[in-house]
Amino acid sequence: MTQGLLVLWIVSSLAIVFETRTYRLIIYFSIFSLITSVAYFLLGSPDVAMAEAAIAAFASIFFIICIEKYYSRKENVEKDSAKGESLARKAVKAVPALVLCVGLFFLVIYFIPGIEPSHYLKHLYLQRFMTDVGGENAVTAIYLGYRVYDTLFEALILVIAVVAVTHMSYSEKTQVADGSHSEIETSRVAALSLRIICPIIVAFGAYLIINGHISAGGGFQGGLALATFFICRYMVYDIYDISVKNVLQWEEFIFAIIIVVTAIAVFLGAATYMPAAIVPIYQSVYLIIMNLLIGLKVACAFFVLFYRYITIERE
Amino acid sequence: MGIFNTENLEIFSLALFFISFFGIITSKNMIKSIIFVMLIQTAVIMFWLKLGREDTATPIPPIIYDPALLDYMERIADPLPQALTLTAIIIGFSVVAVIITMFNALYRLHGTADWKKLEEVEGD
Amino acid sequence: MLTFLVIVPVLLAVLLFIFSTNITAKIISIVFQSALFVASIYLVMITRDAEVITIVGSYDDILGIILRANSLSAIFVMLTTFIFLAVSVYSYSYKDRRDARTFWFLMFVLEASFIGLFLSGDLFNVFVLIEVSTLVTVILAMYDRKKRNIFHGKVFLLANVVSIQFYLLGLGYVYRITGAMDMERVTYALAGMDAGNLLLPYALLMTAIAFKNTLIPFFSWTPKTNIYRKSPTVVAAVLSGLQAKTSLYLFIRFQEIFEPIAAHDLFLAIGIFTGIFGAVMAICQSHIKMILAYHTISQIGLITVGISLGNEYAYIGGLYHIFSHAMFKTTLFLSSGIIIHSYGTSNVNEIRGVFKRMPIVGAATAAAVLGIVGAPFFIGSVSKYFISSDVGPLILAVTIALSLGTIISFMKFSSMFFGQSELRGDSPKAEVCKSIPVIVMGVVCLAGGIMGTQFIYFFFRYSVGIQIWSYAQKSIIFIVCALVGYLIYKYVVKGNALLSRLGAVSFGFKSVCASMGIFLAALLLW
Amino acid sequence: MGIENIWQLIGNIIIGFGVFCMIFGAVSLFVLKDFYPRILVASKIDTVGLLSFVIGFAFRHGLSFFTGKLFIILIIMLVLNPFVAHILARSAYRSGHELAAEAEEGEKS
Repeated sequence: MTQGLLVLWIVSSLAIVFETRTYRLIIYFSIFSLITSVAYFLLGSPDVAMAEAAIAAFASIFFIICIEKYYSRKENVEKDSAKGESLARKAVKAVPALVLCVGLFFLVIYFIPGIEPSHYLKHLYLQRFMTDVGGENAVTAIYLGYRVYDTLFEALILVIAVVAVTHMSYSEKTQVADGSHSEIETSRVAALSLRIICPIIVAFGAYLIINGHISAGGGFQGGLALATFFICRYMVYDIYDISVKNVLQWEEFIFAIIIVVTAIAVFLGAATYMPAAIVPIYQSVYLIIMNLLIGLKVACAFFVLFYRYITIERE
Repeated sequence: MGIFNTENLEIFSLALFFISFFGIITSKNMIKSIIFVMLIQTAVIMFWLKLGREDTATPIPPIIYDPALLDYMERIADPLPQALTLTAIIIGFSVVAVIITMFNALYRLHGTADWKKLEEVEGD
Repeated sequence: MLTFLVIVPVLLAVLLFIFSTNITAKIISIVFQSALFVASIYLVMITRDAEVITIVGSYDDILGIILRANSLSAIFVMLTTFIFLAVSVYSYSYKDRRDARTFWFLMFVLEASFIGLFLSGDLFNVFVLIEVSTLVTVILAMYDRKKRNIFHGKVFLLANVVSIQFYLLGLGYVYRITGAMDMERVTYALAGMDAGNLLLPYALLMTAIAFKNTLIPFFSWTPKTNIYRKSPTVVAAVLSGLQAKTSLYLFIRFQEIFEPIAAHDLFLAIGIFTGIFGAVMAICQSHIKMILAYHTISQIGLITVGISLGNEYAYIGGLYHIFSHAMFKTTLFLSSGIIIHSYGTSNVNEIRGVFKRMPIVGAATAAAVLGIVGAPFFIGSVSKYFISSDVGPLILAVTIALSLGTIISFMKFSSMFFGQSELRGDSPKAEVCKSIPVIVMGVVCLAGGIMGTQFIYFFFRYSVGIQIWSYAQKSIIFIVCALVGYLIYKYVVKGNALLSRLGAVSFGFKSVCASMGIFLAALLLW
Repeated sequence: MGIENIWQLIGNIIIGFGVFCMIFGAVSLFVLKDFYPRILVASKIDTVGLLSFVIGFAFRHGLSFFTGKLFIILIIMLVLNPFVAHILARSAYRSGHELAAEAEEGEKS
């Protein structure tokens, strides 16, 4: 099965290269991401697989929201400039790029260093993380413990992205008023089934967040699940009753708390001042709190992003 | 395990890297370029995760619920690349979200997603 | 405690965003920038004796992230905080900025990411910070809603994302062959290795770094310069003065890490090429900011030449030129902001009589211009003197050609000091808040030239002497150059239609990416 | 033939039924030309095929923690699959996609 998986992986990426219709492009992209996340799982990294699957789902949603307004279903992507060109001419045009890429590919393969990989650091991490950071998930231990400095900036970049999206997509005359309904009546079936599904989604997100330090998952993946809840809510009730500005402020506020918590717990090394007996409890409390904060922050961020794209679509 | 062994995985991810690079160089449409940028990120991440394998068998996730697992150290996947790629995925998506917004604004201004036309309009 | 130097600006940025109003944001930012500047001076003082190392968290040093401040990075941190202080004083009187909170949020984050880049000792952390600074840069460059240039911002962002993937791939190979992320460990591990194994990671990493440096052969820099034109003055000043410096710093660091196989010759050639090309393009422009932006590229070429030459004097000269370039380029951008605001136009050919209208600001600007062209007793002359002090005739010719190009391009710029202007802008006098930083930095431009050796000793702990005779020789060469440049400007450049068409040359996203691939191939085959 | 083997056999038969449904569904996806019948078939693949897979695996595995997880998946799928099919058909209808037969009639008249 796994042999076929990688071949499918490459085939779906080639399909994206040769596809010209935008909708199919996005469908191929989703297929590609699905295969990718299964492959990640087979490579022993459930955390990354989960993140990739969730991210790909969100990305496809955003893409579809974006293009739905602008492209009719039958329109070709390359209708604009490549009209009337024969296939042979297109192929001839692509030859230099093809030569460059194939040449680079073989060059890189030729120069692949032939040294045995060093696994010293991995062994050290696996032996030490339980006493140093706590928890049972080594990925979370690195993510929130050893390399929390990177994680801070990664959270920051999400904040910046959200600020940028709100800043750039803002225009005064096309603001959608808070609390307005759309004209389209929502489907009863949809509302009912989402009402059944929503609690399960929230429970799943909460499970991922709270159990992030002892099993696969964590703040980010759980936060994405929580954000899905908001999207379901939008689909059920179709109301704009939440102010984007407030959510944005909440996100920043949570981020400030994250900085303060990490500054106290990691940069100042709070554990070194504690009696040895309570350190394990303190460590798991720290991991849970961090996962919770990151989860809430990510949920807020993706909610704002989704809302922004939706309001752009409505304009 | 045939194709799914360590060396081939590396070559596959490099192949995807240059396929998407080819796509970036040749694609005429902006949405396609954005998708290829996401693909090239995926290729790099696959390459990173491949670094975590020590032998060719399917690795165990680095979740040590039982200390006895540590005896099979070489079968456990490397946690460091996983943590790093988690960071890289989120960063990549944040940037892509901003790029999608820019695409939206551009499309509203000029009504086209074609690189050539946009360069004619904007390239002064 | 280096961590807090990076984290505190971020925390303050977030708190400002949540709680403050527009006016308090300005005041708090000035106060805080001063405090940060003082802290960075303290950092410079303590790193003169020993390297300062902070391990983030109380973990073992091989497992955690390490921040390092040596004397070089401390200087860069001080430069960053100084320029940000100047910029925040400068923009105190801005009235049209409705959403100052977001603006200052982004500025603080940008500053934090720059400081983090200079202090970082971890290769993956460098990646994260590069991404932060790139994203913030793009958003700031498109900050003004009315006249932003989304297309070029998007090209810039996409090209940067593609280039950073090369970095990550190379970093993967580094991790595979050394099993470490920390710069010093990697350096140590790579030192004993076979050159053939290092080539691929080196080529991949340097492709990304050279792209950030706008060094890639041909035209990767055009989107960047196109961003400058429509971005706010303050942002353009910071980008040109500091953004280029972070990538140059990374360039120096990576050449050190990969010392066994560093391709100095290739980068020497590329530096020469970039320098000359940037100068030619600068000559072709007529927009003030575009002249300055292209000029930055030619200066980066010069600095790369100095660093890659491999002799000690040129190296020190290159480092000093980074400092001096940050000084005069920021001054020029800020003062051009004042001038554009005062005259209401940005076309150099229309602005005349700056000295008469704003004597003090005009003098400071003139000091910066004299510094940039390398006039005697100004800051640029010292660094150019060191770069060309101990080199063969070819490099000497190149440096002379470069300063000739600089002089020609600034003939156009400096013609606006004199003469009579028909334009009457809305506010004829420069505001105080805006002129203070310009004047201070103009003074630094003069002081850095007169006391060049003392500055170099203070910064790099490296005592060098300037020989009066050869300095005088260089001064004579400069004067000859100035005369020749004036003649060329008067009879060749002025009103040349071909040149202005050349100046409009611009290259798209796809060719930028393709040039990245070609550069990678060139590095591999070198 | 022990009791476990019988469970295994029943599980295999149910899984075989699921495979049958999926293959025929996939074939008819290509055979049918119109959009709405395709949605019908696709939802059949999702619901019947997948559900019989899950139930078959539950039989094969016997009563354990694993089966509990399978049943949660089963419940979620039971709610979600018809919902997805419904949304697809509804939005196609709302955006003006007509049935092929109706469209032909409209052209005739």
